[in-house]
Amino acid sequence: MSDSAPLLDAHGITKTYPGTTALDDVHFSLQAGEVHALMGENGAGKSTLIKILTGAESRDGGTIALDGQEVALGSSAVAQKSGVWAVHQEVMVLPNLTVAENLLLGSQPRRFGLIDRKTANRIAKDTLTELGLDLDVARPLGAYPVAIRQLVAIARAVHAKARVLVLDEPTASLDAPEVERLFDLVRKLASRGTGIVFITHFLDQVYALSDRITVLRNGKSLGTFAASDLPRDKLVSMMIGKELQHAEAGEHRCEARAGAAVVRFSGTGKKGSVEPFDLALHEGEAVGAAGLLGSGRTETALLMFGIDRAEGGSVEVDGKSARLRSPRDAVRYGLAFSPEDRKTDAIFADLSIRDNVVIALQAKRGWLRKLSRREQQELADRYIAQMNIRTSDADKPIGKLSGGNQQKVLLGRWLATNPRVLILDEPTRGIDVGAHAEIVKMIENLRDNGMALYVISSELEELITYSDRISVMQDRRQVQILEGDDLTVAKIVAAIAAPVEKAAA
Amino acid sequence: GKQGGGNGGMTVGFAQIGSESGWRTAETNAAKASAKEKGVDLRISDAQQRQENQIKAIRAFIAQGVDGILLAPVVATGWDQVLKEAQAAKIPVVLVDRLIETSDKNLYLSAVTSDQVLEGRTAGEWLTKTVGSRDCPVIELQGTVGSSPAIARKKGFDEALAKTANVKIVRSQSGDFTRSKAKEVMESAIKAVGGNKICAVYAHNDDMMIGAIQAMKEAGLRPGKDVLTVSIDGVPDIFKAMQDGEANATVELTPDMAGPALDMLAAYKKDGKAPPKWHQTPTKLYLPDTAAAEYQRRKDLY
Amino acid sequence: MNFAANRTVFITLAVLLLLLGYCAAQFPFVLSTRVLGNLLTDNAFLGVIAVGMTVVIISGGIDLSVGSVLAFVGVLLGVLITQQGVDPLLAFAIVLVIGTAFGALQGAAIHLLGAPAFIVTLAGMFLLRGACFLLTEDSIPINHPLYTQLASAGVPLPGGGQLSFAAGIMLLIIVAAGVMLRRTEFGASVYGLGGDARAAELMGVRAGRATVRIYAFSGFTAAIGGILYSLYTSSAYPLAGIGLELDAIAATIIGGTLLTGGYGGVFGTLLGVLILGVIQLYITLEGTLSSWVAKIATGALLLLFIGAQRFGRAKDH
Amino acid sequence: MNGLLSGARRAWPQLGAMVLMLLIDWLIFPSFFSVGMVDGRLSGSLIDVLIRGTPVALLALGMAGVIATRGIDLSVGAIMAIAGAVAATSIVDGASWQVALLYALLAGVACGLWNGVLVAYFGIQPIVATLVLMVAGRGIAQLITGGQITTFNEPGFAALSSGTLLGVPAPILIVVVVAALLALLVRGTALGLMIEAIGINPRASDLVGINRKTITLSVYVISGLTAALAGAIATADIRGADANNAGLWLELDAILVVVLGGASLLGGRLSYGLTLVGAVTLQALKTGILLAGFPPQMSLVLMAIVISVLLVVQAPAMQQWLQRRALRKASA
Ligand SMILES: Nc1ncnc2c1ncn2[C@@H]1O[C@H](COP(=O)(O)OP(=O)(O)OP(=O)(O)O)[C@@H](O)[C@H]1O
Ligand SMILES: Nc1ncnc2c1ncn2[C@@H]1O[C@H](COP(=O)(O)OP(=O)(O)OP(=O)(O)O)[C@@H](O)[C@H]1O
Ligand SMILES: [Mg+2]
Ligand SMILES: [Mg+2]
Repeated sequence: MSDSAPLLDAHGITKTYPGTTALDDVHFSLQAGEVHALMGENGAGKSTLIKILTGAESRDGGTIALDGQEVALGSSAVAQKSGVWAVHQEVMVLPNLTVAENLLLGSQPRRFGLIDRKTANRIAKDTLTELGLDLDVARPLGAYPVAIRQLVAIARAVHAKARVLVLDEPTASLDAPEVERLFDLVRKLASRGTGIVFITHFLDQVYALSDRITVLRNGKSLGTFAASDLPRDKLVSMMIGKELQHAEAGEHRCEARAGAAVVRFSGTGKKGSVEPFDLALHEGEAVGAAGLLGSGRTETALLMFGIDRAEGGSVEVDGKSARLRSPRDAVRYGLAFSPEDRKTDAIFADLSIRDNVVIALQAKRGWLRKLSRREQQELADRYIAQMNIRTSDADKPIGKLSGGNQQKVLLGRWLATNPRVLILDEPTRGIDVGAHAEIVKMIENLRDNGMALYVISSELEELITYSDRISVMQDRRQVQILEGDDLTVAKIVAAIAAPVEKAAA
Repeated sequence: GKQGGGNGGMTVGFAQIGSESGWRTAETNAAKASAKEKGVDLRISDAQQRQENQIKAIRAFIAQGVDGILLAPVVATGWDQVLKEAQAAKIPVVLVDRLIETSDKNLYLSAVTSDQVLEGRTAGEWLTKTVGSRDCPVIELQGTVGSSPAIARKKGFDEALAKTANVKIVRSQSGDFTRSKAKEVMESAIKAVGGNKICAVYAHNDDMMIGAIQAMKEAGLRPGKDVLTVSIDGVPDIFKAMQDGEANATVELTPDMAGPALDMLAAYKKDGKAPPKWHQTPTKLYLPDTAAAEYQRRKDLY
Repeated sequence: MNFAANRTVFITLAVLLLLLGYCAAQFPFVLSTRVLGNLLTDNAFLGVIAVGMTVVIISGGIDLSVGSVLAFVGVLLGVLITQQGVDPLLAFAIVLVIGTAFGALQGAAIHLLGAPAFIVTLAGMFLLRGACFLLTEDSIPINHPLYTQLASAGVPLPGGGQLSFAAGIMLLIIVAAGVMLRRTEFGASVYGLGGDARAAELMGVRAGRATVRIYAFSGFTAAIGGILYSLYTSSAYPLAGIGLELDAIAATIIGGTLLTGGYGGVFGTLLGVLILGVIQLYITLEGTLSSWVAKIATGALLLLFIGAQRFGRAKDH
Repeated sequence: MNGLLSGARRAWPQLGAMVLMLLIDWLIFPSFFSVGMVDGRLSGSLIDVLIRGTPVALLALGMAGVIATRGIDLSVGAIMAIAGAVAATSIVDGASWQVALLYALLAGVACGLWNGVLVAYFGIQPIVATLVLMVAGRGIAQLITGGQITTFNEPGFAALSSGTLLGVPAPILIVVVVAALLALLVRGTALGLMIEAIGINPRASDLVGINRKTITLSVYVISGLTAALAGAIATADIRGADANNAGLWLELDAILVVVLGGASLLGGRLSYGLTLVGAVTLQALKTGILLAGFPPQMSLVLMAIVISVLLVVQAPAMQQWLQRRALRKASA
């Protein structure tokens, strides 16, 4: 494998943005049939590199060769013609088109020169079924959550029989079975000779899947290694430039906390969204939410925060009945919510990091009581430092940050409001190993300082480190609440998979 | 007085151009007034200066089966097809205010219009006569570029000026028939030409002249004295300006076009005899001497 | 996409029928094939232009130049046919090419400069309107026999009305555009660009090429609209079609297309055009409304309509 | 200081376009920049540009806020007509100029509320919502004036257009004060940030708890108010209310000005200073054409050509290209 000419060979890739050198003389080569992991901290330049490799971004210098032939990958269209496909970190699909159209855009089946919808839908259905997805292909893709959109984007490249497939953090919002399914697929593709570039922050996944690993730090490549020759510790210290301090992972607390209930949902639910559920969040308590993709965790959070209006049921805050009919109400009651779909639900791309940090607090204070310039700067600086956000200054538009760094800004945004109840949907999505531990620690600190948290995460290991109780969702229903000794990965997995009747009984 | 019982129950459609100016509204009001007086059920459609809307309106009138149609054409050409339809439905059409270009003059019954070229010429002749032999640089404020009154009134004025060498247009720009645009144009003309060098202003309508008068006053000129003014329409405000000595002349365009037209339709309906092809409304020049009386006479019509 | 779009179209259709019914209750002859045929004929050029506008708006853009293209095409036809003696068919071909090329040029400017479509086409609007005046200030009659033929050609309908040539062209273009939008890759990329331009580009849509084509198509339909308009009036007039772009935009949006792009379709636009036509018809027939009352009534009916449409849409949530 | 500088650097295409236009005017008309005092009043072509630009500048100041929320207000021209009609008729009915002005402004607020409610509370697309008033509004204005130009003679009201304070013509003063007040309103509070946030990502602004409805409503009210003020000035200018023509098509000019000021129609950027720069640019262009004395048939073509040139100069693609070149030069 390694003696044949590389499938894709990039030399001396350089990319400068105003104020940042994103890539500095980076080399990268990919063999046919290999899975090649690209590792690095948030903002190391991974996404930038793959954008350049797949024609989505122009480069300032360097050459790219396919099969030994130098190519000019001027646009995604050109790259895709040459068989180079990418699934980008910020999921790029067309929410207004149907699932089938998204899957087949550019290669729709025709009859008499016109698109044959029936056949298209059938092909789409078949392709997705093969990947284990059961979707209504005639529905707009926007009706599905991010994770599904991401899988459709992957299916798109699979269907096009990509020769080079780049996956930028494809597993960030997938649950364990989905990840397994994706891995099977990746292995299958690799065995057929597809070269796969894989970006993730999950070390387990890297070692489970990849043949070689290239490490980036600060826009420079530190070399390419065979996965078997590179021990974890070494990989991590190369990435972050120092030894990782291990968080006491897995040491969760077994006794539930005795604080007063801050907010209590009784019979809260909505037809077609989530069945009525009861849940109380107490001071100093973290409740985790576990479940498969589409089990309704996000929708539960939407109801809790008043984004979707609950039908029936009641909400009490501090024991008094409360009206939660909009996010504004929720904020007023001291709730905060960091959504999972960064791009559409959270980010003000053209606004500066500073503005993005202060905006929730500012909204809470009202427009008249403007935070002074100094207060704003202090807040921004505080979270840039605390979250280790990689940026030249707080004036940079958040849209120009790397994905992980955007996520950190968003967490900072809600912490700045000093909420009593914090709802986090996939808070560690796209966060690098170093920062991951920090964020877990931060959640624990917040909890210990009396905040009530509701945290949705697909990483069960992570979930049990900080959760006092875990609400298990199945089929848009809260089927069980685990606590105490039941907080083990095995028991959660069992609860997630239990037949509905049994769990309900 | 009443035109006998013959008109009772006559329904007439009026495809009016729009309501873009005070004069136009006066025309509409005059039409309404004379229809009421003559017992005609007048259906008015406002085309908002668009030919297609007028065509649509005529078709709707035809479908409605009116007894006659008045058309104030927004543009001279392009009426043959719809007029043929009216003819086929045996509905007589009378043009008001403007003539049309057509291959077949039988497509309309008659026309009640002024002669817009004559209006321009009258204005020009008054000016050349008034200045005599001294050199006279003139500022012209045109109407909306491409509109037929602007074209005709420019043509007539140019004809009159062609006969002398001493009266010359030094600047000709469009004031869009509006006061405010004309004021702006006049301001820059004063700057560019030099206020003291301007001898006269000619505006294609009175409204523009009123705007120009204000511009002149604000620039320290004395319109009506230092600078001669002549414009067209005869709206009340210009008579007031003449009364105040700020304007010199206006050429009247009577707004009562529909009255004679309705009479023709009534007569035609009664005995089927075609009226003469053109009823020309008088083109009359008004000077400050009669301004006070004219103002009183008009201020309620408008 | 389909379902939601259909839903809106149904509501729009229902409101149109209601409006027509109300109109017919007062003026029964409105339901004759003659009046209905006229409704199509009278609005054919607007319909054709609105189709191009719909495609542009679905792609997330806007084209303010259409009214000027219509006027310019008309004036050019007048100059070519009446003044230069060019054969009308050849003249049609020339103006179609010019209209399309002009649209393409605007599309290229929008893409290459990254400038907003609103402003680029606003400049286009000024440019062509000005160009009309340079060609002629006066209106020009066009009296070629072919014009007379085409202007009165049509398929007779029972009841004295007819489906005119112009109406036929409009329906043809609507169907063609519908097929283009729903059944070709180009159509998919139009929706794609409107949904999320950056994503569409990353998914392999060639944004530049598509943008050029989209505006070229709008230029093309505007040129056809210009031809139909010149047939309609058998003349050329440099002031024709002022404000027409707003009518086209209004028709498109009333027809259920979102101005923000990504959703909508041409059938809805046809309904939108007819709704504007019926509103105007009603006001003409009513005839006693003073011009200002007519304007207020138009606004009120527009509002009523949008309200009804929204109410209908809110209900199916 | 740093912020101011970086702001100016970002604004160079807009400032450049304005300077370019003024220089062209100066080439056409050599005494363009000479400003003198006539009757205790600043006078000169440059001053004319500023005065003439006031109605559109006022419209654009209101429009800028609307556009920043990703909206658009087509009705501002009609609101001008309504406000003018209200002012003129109330003066004719004997009201003092202060009362007339107050009525006009109230009419503008009412119109803005109407638009704002349709957009913010009924969720109607801004372009259609404001189209309703664009169509009906002129009718309302005609209804008020009876379709005639309502002329008045009230020096107090006329002073809105022709008066001066310390030699500065009133319209210029009004625009500057309004712009300053608006800037203070949005930048002295968090309103500006919230307006931009709404324009950039409406859903996210809901989720962070911004009161989107009220803020959206308020930008339309502000737009109505500035349009009414523009209408009052235009009416004062000709000492009459011309319901048919006041503000006709000026909504397009106002939008053009906002864009010439560097804002995106996709919302998210709000700068009153740059809006004024855009207004001066456009008016300098128009005045230049008038001063040059071209035949009127050519003015539109000229205008189109100049706007196209300005577009190219300001185009993001052009700026990026220049920026990249500068970067390369710096690194070389
Ligand atoms: N459009 C842009 N303009 C300016 N700077 C940018 C832009 N895109 C990326 N950058 C900068 O380039 C650097 C590398 O970003 P990149 O997205 O490649 O990081 P990454 O390795 O993918 O990080 P993550 O793990 O967080 O996704 C970052 O400092 C980022 O701020
Ligand atoms: N695997 C799937 N197949 C089909 N539909 C799905 C799937 N996953 C999610 N959906 C759809 O997504 C919608 C909402 O899911 P929701 O976002 O509430 O799930 P979730 O538990 O929050 O998932 P996630 O882990 O991605 O956050 C549901 O309406 C469901 O139809
Ligand atoms: Mg990344
Ligand atoms: Mg979710």
